Amino acid sequence: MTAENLRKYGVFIAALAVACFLPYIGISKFMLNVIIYAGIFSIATMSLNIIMGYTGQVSLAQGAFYGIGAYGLAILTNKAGLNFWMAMLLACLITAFVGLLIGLLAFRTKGPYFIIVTLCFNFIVYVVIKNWDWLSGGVRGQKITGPELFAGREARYYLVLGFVLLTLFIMWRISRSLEGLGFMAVRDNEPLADALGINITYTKIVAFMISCFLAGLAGCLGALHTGYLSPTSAHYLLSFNFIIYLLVGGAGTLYGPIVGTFTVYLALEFMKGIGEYRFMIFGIILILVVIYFPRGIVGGLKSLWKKVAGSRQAEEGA
Amino acid sequence: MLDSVSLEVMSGELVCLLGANGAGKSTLMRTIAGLVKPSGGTIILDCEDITGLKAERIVRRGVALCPENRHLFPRLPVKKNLSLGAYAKHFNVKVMEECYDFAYELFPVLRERGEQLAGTLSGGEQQMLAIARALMSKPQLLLLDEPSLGLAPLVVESIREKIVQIVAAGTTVLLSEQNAGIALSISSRGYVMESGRVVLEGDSESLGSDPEVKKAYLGI
Amino acid sequence: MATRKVVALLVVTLMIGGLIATCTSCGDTGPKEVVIGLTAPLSGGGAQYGTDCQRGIEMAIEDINKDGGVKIGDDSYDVKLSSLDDRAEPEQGVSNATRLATDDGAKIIFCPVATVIFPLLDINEKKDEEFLILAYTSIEMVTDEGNELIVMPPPPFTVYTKLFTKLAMQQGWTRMAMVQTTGAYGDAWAKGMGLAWQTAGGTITDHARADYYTETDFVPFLNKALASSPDVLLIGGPSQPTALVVEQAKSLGFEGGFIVMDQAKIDGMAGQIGMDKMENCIGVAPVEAPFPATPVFAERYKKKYNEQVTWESAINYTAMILLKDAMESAKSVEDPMAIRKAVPGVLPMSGDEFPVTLDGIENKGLMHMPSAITMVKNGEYTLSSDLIYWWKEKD
Amino acid sequence: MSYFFQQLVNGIMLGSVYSLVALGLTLIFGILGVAHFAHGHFYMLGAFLVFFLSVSFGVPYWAALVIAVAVFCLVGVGIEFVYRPVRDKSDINAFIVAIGMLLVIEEAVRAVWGTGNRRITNPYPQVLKFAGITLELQRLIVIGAAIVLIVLLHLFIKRTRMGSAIEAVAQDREGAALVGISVNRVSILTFSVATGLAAAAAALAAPLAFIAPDMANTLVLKAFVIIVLGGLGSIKGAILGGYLLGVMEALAIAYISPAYKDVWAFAALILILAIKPNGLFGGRD
Repeated sequence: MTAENLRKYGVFIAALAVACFLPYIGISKFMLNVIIYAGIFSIATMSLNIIMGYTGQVSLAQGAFYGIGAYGLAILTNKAGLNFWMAMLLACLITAFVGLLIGLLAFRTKGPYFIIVTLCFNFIVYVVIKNWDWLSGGVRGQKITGPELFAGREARYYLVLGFVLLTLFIMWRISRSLEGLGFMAVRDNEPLADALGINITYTKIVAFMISCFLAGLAGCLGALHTGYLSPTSAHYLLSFNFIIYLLVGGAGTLYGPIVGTFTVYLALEFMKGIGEYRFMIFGIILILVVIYFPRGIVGGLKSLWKKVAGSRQAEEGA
Repeated sequence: MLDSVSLEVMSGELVCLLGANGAGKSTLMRTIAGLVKPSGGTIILDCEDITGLKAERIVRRGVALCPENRHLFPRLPVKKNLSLGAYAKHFNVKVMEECYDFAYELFPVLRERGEQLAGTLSGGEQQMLAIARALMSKPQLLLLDEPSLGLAPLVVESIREKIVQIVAAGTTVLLSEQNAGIALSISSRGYVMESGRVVLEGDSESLGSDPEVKKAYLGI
Repeated sequence: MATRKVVALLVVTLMIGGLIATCTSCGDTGPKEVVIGLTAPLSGGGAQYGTDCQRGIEMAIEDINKDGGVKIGDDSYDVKLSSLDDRAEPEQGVSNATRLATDDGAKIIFCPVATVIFPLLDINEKKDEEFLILAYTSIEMVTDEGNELIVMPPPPFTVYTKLFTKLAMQQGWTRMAMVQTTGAYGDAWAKGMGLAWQTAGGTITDHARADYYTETDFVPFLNKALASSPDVLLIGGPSQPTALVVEQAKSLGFEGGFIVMDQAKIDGMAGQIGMDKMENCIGVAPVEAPFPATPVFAERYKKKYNEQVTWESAINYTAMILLKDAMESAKSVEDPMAIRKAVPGVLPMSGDEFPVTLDGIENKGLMHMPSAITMVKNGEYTLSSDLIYWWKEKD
Repeated sequence: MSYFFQQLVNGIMLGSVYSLVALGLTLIFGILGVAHFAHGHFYMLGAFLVFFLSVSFGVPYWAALVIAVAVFCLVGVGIEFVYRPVRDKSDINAFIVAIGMLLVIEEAVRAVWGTGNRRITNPYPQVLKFAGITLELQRLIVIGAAIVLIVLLHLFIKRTRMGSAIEAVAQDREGAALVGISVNRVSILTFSVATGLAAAAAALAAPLAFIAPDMANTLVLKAFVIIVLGGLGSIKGAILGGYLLGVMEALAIAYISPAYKDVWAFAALILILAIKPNGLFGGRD
């Protein structure tokens, strides 16, 4: 293994090793709970990364798709009586299908219009879930019972860890595939991508559907972990959260979504001790980060590393 | 993008700037007008250093740019566009009237179109409005960036005449053109730019007979 | 730019560092402690309601600690309240309760919103994380699921539906429109009230429910309900928005009566909009009227919080004292099941120390607390001192 | 029929507030291309300032209104400086700055005034009855004052030098710089006017309902819907869109379903944008 590879994979392997034994190094139940949520949200943030980071379309509907996944699972298991895993797969597919329908409408618009259309969609989903008592249980919400195997918190932790790794792998494959290059071409220069023969709308929709599928997956896991679902799971504030996680971590980077989610979510949880003031401080931090570090933590570290490596090379060359 | 460009324009002169697309003509114009901050070098107007001043200060000093893409206010009427042209100068009503008169005399069609929205004018009319708007601030130096771009030959010819009239009325003009034939036919001196540098300079006649220029810009 | 960036980075790091430092330092361990949890709406339309509950518990805890805490054998435990805001949203409530149970180790969690209590019933019997729910709601359904770790002190709302109907019909009102709050509580109430109303021969003219926790202007809803020309409106949710509903209905020229669901308190509403606007409101009597011990409590309360005492504070205060007695009688602060089982043994609770009376408890957790109703007539509370021992009339 | 007119008046009342808030947003978007998501929070803050002045200090209502508007014109200047570093960056950066700002404001208000609902005493609770319509005088004042403010704004933009500068910058920022308009100054002015308008709307409408730290969350969403519907940056679009949405909402409560009252606007918007991707009234792209 070369030094370059060691730098590249060393951190990852170390993190993975820690992650594998996390429940057994004496952390509290509460801490484990928080980490499970952070894992689930980082899947959602990774899903946002596909459409926003790689394809350049800022979607404010990720919270809605998270909710559709969760409610899909709940309805399929509770109302239709489906097997849990089957229901989970179907719920994700349904989410992707809704993504297709919304994508067909929304991708007719661009830039700020697209942001607002997706936000409106999220709002509609929230209000519908809140009021459609028969299907969603309305404000009361509904219960979700997972398989017996995942009744324990530790088991759910490993389940989520597995899905985080799977999603990470998918992201890695996408960023290196032809489709992924197509996504980025659309992000960087739409007219040029068009000229190169990339079907813009098709590319956006494919990216959106993958993104929705993963957001739905995160929703399913969230519902399973909480054991209870209410309209808050589809709130547009969730979408805001995912965007904040992504921007703090670094949009368009592989590890950015995970780093951002864990940093922000854990920090906010730890700061719960000082009450709601934490949001005030968080707000100021957010503004400073966006102004001075627009590429997020991972993006910032990357350029820092490049600078260091660059100067070292220059020294060696001289 | 610009690299050691040196050029000067004397008062009352019409100087042209030639060069292919992307040679740096527009950038040069925008730098003089204060839209782009230069990383080095100096711009001197009437013995005063105006380097790095903001665009609004430069207009007040008497340099007006009529930009390549016109940058009119499409959803405002023609007359409003003109009055905004004098925004920097705080003219009183009498001077404003003189300015309107001068603009309408030069381009009578603008008087007819006074209440029409600028965005609904034809391409040629829009170009006229853009030039007229730049003249509203009574500039000492008018920078004209590609006024003939995308216009029909007849319109181009009329614009050419108007430029001559503007110079005759006492305004110094720096004209940037891809269409070297027209530019050289009315200017007294010229510069040729290539990839951000001035590669040739001289009076218009000698430039017009230069074999390189002929080959590259006159298509002969 | 570079220096600015460094400064910004410094500021950010300092802020985060400072925060984490303050948070880790507050986790010091003092004498033995028992943590009581509360998940309630502490912001939005239900904030006042949630805060009233919280204050009752707080006052009880103060009294308990002044008295030497919870005494079990030779040990004594200081009581500490840990409250979290759930905005009356079930999922937030579940996450709060999990947090209170696992992180703070709370074995008793107070919750005053039915919509949130229902999901809590699904998690409070989970092994090693059990907690006793002190359900401050009048929706009897929460005890129907056979959950063994629930105590519900207020009278079930079904006590009121028939009484309210009778009182309203006596005024000659027969047409009712419903503009109550959304959610499990509001829906159950509307259903129960509708049944009682129709059984007594009344008609329901319109149903326009609104979310009392988030709406700020009820005029469009009221216009819809009033268009059906009702004699009386069923309204209710937290007191504060309910008061606004009465005020707005009167400003729209409505001259009929109001049946106020029991979450909203007539005296609390009068405090908001003035007694003169409360004319023709039928609802739960002011807490001070039926219970002789309450005025003393009310005075202490007023001194401490500079606000009028409410049922929420009075009942939650009594419930907290009840739980303390139960803990001592069960000789455990750790085992919610033992605490629950000790509750019947310490009842009844009545006398000068208690602002309200708790007479008994049924097997499912429903407690016996007498109540009283009132109707505002000529600026006066009528009927308000007649206690209703509802469980004695149960069939 | 009188029921229809009653709800229509309700809708116009709502629409007046929507229009005033949306106007500010559309001005800001037109000038800077910034999605100023914290705009609603300044509306909320305006309501709390009026509450503070009139309830805690006993300042008369109209004086409190004028003070609030004046204060918020100054606050607007401050907002501009927060946005300046991200002005020419991507849409989402400004959006995040806005989120940061609104978190700070909301928590600050919670810290000062608590989390519960508050009320400003209705200065004109007199009830008017005409043609079968019943409404409080204050509602009529909201409708009238909104019209006055909209006319004043129109005159300001069409008749004054500064107003033309705003329009010029909105339509072509580079062109404006070339004729000697200071884009920075215009952008400060715009934020000042927009924030002042929001404060005015808040001061007018706040006595009619509760004020709370989260009162403006849906309002700002709706204001965005309105300006997108009307074409981003279009003043006419914002005014018409505001009244249209208000009336639509009131009629939806009356004739379709109160529970879904907030949905129709958003659904209509998605459909309209799918057919006309640049909004009903065109607007800049």
